[in-house]
Amino acid sequence: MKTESVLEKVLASGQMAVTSECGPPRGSVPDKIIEKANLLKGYVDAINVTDNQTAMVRMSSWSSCIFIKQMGLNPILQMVTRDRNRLAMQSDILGAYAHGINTMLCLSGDHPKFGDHPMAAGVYDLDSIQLVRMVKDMRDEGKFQGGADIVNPPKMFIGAAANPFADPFELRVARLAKKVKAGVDFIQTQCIYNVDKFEKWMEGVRERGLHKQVYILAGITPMKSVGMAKYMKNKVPGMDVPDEVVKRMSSVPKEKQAEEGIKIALETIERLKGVEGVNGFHIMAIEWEEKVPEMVERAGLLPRPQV
Amino acid sequence: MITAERKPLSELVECVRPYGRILLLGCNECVTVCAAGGRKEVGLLASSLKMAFSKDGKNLDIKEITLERQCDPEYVEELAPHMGEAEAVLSMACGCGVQEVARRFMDKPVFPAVNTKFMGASERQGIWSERCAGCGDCVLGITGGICPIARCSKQLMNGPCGGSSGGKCEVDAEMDCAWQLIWDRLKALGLEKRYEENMPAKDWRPGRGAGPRKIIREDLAR
Amino acid sequence: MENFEPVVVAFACHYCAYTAADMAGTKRLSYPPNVKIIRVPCTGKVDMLHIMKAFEKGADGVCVAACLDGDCHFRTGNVRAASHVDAVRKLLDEIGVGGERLEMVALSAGMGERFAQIATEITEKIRKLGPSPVRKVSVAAGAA
Amino acid sequence: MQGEKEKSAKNRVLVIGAGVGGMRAALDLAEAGRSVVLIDKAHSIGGLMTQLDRTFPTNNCDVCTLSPSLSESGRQLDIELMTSTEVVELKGQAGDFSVRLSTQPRHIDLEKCTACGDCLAGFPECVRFTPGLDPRAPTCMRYPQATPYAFSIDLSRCQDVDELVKICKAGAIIPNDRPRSVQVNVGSIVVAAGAQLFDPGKLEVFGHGRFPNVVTSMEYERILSASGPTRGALVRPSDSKRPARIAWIQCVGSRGLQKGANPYCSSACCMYALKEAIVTKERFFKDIQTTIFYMDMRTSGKDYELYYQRAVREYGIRFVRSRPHTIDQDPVTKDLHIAYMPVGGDALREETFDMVVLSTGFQISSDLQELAGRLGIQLNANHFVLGDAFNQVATSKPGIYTCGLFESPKDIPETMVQASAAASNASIHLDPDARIPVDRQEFPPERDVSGEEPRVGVFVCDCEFNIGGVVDVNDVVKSFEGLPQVVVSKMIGHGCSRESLETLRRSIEENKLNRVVVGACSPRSHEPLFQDTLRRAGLNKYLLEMANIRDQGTWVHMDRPAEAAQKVKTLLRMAVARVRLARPLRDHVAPMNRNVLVVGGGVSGMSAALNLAELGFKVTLAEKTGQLGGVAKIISRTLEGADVKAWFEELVRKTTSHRNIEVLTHCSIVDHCGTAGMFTTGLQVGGEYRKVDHGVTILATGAVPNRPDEYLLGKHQAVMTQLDLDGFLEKNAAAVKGWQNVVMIQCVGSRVPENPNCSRVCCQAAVKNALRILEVNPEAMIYVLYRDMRTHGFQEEYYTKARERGVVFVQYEPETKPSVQSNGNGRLTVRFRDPILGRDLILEADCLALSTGFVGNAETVRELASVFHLPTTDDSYFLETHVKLRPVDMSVTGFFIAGTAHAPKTIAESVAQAQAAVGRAQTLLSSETINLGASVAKVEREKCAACLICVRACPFQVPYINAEGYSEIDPARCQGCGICASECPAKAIQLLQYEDDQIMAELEGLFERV
Repeated sequence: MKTESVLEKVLASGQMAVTSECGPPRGSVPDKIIEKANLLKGYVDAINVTDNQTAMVRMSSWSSCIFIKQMGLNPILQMVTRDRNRLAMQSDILGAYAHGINTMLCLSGDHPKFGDHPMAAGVYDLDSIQLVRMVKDMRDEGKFQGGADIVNPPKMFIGAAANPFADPFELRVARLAKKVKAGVDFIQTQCIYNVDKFEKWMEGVRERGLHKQVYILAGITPMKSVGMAKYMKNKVPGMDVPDEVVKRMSSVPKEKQAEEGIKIALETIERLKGVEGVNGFHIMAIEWEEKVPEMVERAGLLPRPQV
Repeated sequence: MITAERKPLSELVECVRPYGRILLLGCNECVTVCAAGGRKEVGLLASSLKMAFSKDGKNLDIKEITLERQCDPEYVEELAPHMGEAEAVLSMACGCGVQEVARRFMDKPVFPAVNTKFMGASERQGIWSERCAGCGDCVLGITGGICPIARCSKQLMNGPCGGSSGGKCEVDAEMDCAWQLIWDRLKALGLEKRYEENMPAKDWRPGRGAGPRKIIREDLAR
Repeated sequence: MENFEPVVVAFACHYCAYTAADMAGTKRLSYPPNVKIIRVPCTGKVDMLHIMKAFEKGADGVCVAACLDGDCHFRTGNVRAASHVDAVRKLLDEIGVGGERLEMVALSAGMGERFAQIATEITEKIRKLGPSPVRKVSVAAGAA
Repeated sequence: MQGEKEKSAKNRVLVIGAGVGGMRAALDLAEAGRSVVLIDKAHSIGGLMTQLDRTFPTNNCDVCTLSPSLSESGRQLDIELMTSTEVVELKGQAGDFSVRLSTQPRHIDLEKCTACGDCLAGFPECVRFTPGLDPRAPTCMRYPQATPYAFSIDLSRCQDVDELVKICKAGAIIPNDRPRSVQVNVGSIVVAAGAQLFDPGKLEVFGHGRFPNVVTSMEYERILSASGPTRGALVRPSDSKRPARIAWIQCVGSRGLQKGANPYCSSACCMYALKEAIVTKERFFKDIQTTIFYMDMRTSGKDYELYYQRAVREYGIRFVRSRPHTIDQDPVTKDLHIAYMPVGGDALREETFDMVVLSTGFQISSDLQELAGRLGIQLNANHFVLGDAFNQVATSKPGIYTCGLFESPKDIPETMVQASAAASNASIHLDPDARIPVDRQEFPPERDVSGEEPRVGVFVCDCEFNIGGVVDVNDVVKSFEGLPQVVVSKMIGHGCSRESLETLRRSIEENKLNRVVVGACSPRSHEPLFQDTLRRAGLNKYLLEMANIRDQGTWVHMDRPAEAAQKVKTLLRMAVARVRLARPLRDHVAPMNRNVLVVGGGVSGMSAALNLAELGFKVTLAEKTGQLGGVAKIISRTLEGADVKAWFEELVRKTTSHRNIEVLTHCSIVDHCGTAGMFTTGLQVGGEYRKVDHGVTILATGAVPNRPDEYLLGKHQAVMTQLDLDGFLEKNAAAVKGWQNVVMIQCVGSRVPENPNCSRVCCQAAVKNALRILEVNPEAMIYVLYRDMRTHGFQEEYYTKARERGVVFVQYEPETKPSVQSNGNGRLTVRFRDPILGRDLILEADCLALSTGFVGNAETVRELASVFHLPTTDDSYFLETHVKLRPVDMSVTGFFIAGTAHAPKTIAESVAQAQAAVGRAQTLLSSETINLGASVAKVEREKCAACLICVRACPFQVPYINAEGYSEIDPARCQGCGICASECPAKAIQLLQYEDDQIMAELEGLFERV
């Protein structure tokens, strides 16, 4: 075990891990995040807490993580390189770890253009791979970026994202390899709708033996409606929603579309359970957190292991 | 080359409003090449400003001078004989030129007439795009001749983000994904392996990281 | 301005528009004398500066008269001219002279009637717009 | 006609007919330093083309495009134009003809007539002004020595001759004008007498003449024309309403389709119907339904097929393959009902249209038949000129050549080609040393005015009453007296008369003027005249400025004289302001190298070389392969049965033995530089590199026979191309005797996405080979599977003959292509759909002949285009400068195209184009120097920022950044548009004659407060 992370323990035990996520509030009262996390209690192993997701200002990820930690749950600190330089990021990591937060996800972050502060400077002192490397150096070498030793280095279980569907496809496995080389421990993937393409990517991952070096959690997002399917297909960069999925969603009446969306998600989970190298699922039910417990249950992923 | 774009006329009109005699400067280098501040643009701006005031009954006196290069003191010195009459200077040169004129003529208000944009190349007639961020530590040799710092919206050093789609950047569907270009070029060069190497966190000191920069060529400067 | 007689400068290309103006003469078509033609080999030669100077010196309206699309004797001169005209219009709008005082028209050498019609319409349009705001004040030119 | 007899026949040509063909021939000859007598029966020139609205495929107004090129040279061309004139009698032989001409009275003195129009206004019934209905033509055609810019009187219609005479203030009307007869001596004759349009009134079934909304295509052109009877409004004759449904009926009076129709195809109608339908949609209303009834769309000219495709795809024009048999009219609405039987349909259909356009073809009038009789040239059965199998423009009488419609039905580009070909042939009978150097005129040396303060002379013409009748010229003149730098201001009565020009000249000399303003008519017509006067007075001709106070002054403001006077003064003030800054300019002149490089040693290259050699020019003929010949080498006979082989061998013999021709085989083009008149080209000849200096380049690199991988071609011995079959018939005629079934498939590899154009020659080749098979084996069954049979002109008669002899022609569509299988016993199984029977047929064929046509010579064309900097089409043919009016000239001066390097064509067509290239080339070659004009862009190098904006903006790719790092513009290549000058961000470029300060001065003059 590299860390105290519960997620690491679940994964090391060889059982399918389950994670989900919570977006912090756009205000200074934490009730909402506590409420959302409560829903997930007992159904997931860890909860991602987003960092100014889609470049919109929210309560900081690390302070939200503290609330969740205080509830006895396991938060995953998300960190984007867009908003802070390496000094700020290292200090945040030290602080978070001091509060018992031992799992994090390293991202570059959505471009400010997409959020509510398009006029803000994107910092991008590091990219996500360099961030992974930085966290690993802090943990394993006990060094700051500047080279000084860290007194009591933070032992973070290091995650990163992967999008098997973005272009150029041929680079996607190589990019994972670079993250592995940088020292990533686990991967949460982009939402999977095009299962064939995902499997093709996994094939590449296995060919290079990467599945032996990193845990992969497949991203699952149920679709609420055909409208959402179309939006994801056409408007969200890097998202691959095949026509059949949209067709299937639109083939049922409006009131049954939500259930159809969940069915699709469950079928996907079922199929991916059999794919070598998939070690768990990251279920993101956007503004639909209440559905996660039901999904985990129907997917046969209960009870969660106690480690 | 350095590229620039003329400021909105309304802003320029307000700049010169307090004055009656203006020296309007052009530069025959970069801003001429990018059609922002050469002799022709100077003429157009002079004419525009004169009309903008003359319609309100004010006779604005504008003298137009285009220097060979406004970022060299010797050329800027040529302005000395004309400076006496001018109440203010409006310069269509890049920020370098504007500052050089301001430095030389301490007592004259100097206004920029263009917004200096970036170091770029001309794609074709009338279209320029950013190519270099002046980071001071060129990586083009390892990125297939395409700069990820200047041309990737997130200046990512290790490959395309998840928003790269069909060779385009998620920030603007018209913008090429720099990493797609880099990858294509590496492939063409048979250097795919190079992509596998992790580029470490960049040292920004050769860029603006260590404050305003200076180059001293000992052999020339001494 | 009861007795306002607009002054309209027309930059006309030698091969088409200028010839069309001659045609109007041959056919004795009457049009207002307010339009004065400056002959250019091609409207692509009409510098944006020339148009601006025309206004600066006191024109109430300017017209760039070119060949029909695809008929330019010099291949693309009329296309270039159209983009110059668009750019000057924006400038005129910005400085409050009004881009609508500048027009681009296209006609073939045979279109005498069309020339007379254009001259009449432009004169009337400018008459309605009134004198150029620049014209009210005489401006001394002085450029180095 | 003074001094007529003294002029020698040695340098003179008579051109009969002043339509586009005659004009082209006359101009080519005159520009080549020949003396031309150009006669036309009509009272003014232009022929049929001046009545057309726009012409395909550019949909341009071509008269407007043509006229500037006619006047641009400003050279003193020796063309004597005689209108209302006919040939009465011809004597003598080639090199020394004596022709008697008779001219009908015009009743107008051309010297005096100012075309003021007073007579027309007073006596509209007896004054002829416009050819056809188009008032545009005479003004567009206004260039010196050409169109008489004058009226003509039909005295027989005049009631009161005295009044008519009085109305002309110029005294130009000659009531007692009589027919005149003159004798001219010429070395050769070009007959370009044209044709007339078929009169559909003969065809009862279409109701032309009875139903107002049935019009001929020419009438429809007039309706479309901005200057036509409806002033450009598209309305139908019966009720002046906009038609919503228009139908075209093709082949009216052609292809023997109706009783009384001519047996041949009129060749131009398919394209003009397409054009009219497109223009209808493009310029008028997109929602008009346009339907074309046709039998075969014959769009086989260069890129015509693409035009046809555009009509279908972009414009949604409907095509119905059928021949309508009657048109009926609704008695109330005057709408028209067309009854027709669609191909493959089983019942007669009827459709209603608001207007019907009859695409009428051409035919030869009895007048022309009589003319042929007087000239002693033979006509064919259809009364067209009987030509030579391999030389279209030759007639049965040596020294007499023909071109255009009188030779055979055709469109304008082919007429232009033949006109230039006739000009080159006609020149062969003239004395090469008798040429008049057109660019040399004697003038006194120019005075150096560089140090002088401007001394301006203002001369205002009253143009009789045209100017003087509207404004007080004396008052105008007075207002300029005493203005700064104005030394003289005076009126010159009728300024362009000889006396006035002499006054002008003297005034310049006496007052030491160094700048001249002439206020008169348009510089477009009169600038060369006044410029000559300046030259005669020892001034540079560019020190003149004209104020157009008539065409753009008094003529258009005669209803308000006071304002007209104001404007006239303003225009003159502008001219004065501008002329102060006028600078003496030098026309760019370069010495002419009179040698010619012909690239490509096929039939076209050899024909061009031979004609040039006959005209006395030295030719280098460069052939890539080891021997002369090209594709014609393997063709045995023409459709008409002429022996290609014998002719070809004679051509090779003449070419190789001519002392003016150097043949270089195994020769490729390596590099090239220079401009027209002084090219240098590097050649690799075998193992040796050498340079050739030449003034003109003719490209005759040909096209290559297509061999697409289709229908088992190359995989089965019974499958061959039409070219293969031609050779097979020549060598193995006996084998044909055993054949039962022969199938020919047309458009294999042509009119398909990979090669969208029509190969033009395959339909006639199929007909030729079919007839030849039947000669050997009358029992053979021949099936020709075609998309459209394109046997234009007289080829149609062979198509008819083939059908009469039992050849079966079956139409197919690209979607239902025939299929072919080998059946193992040396024969083939061919399956195809019969559209009339509506079912598939299966045949066992002994021979399958594929009409594979031609494709562009891609590799060669690409190489040469890059070495010579020439434009090409997408399908690897060279691109001419103007598809219609300059079909052999290239956009780079000094380059001409001949033969199939331009587009696929027959041998005779290739020869004509080769000769045309010579006809055009000799206009350059006959000069001692090349005048490149003075209005060129000039770079001020100190200001240039080398920004490349001019390099990128120039439509002709002239500017480049030179080794010293600034933009350089070669005056010899600059076209003078000035685009670079206006785009230059450093204001480093000036267009001479139109410099910025001059334009600014003109503006100053306009706003100067007097």
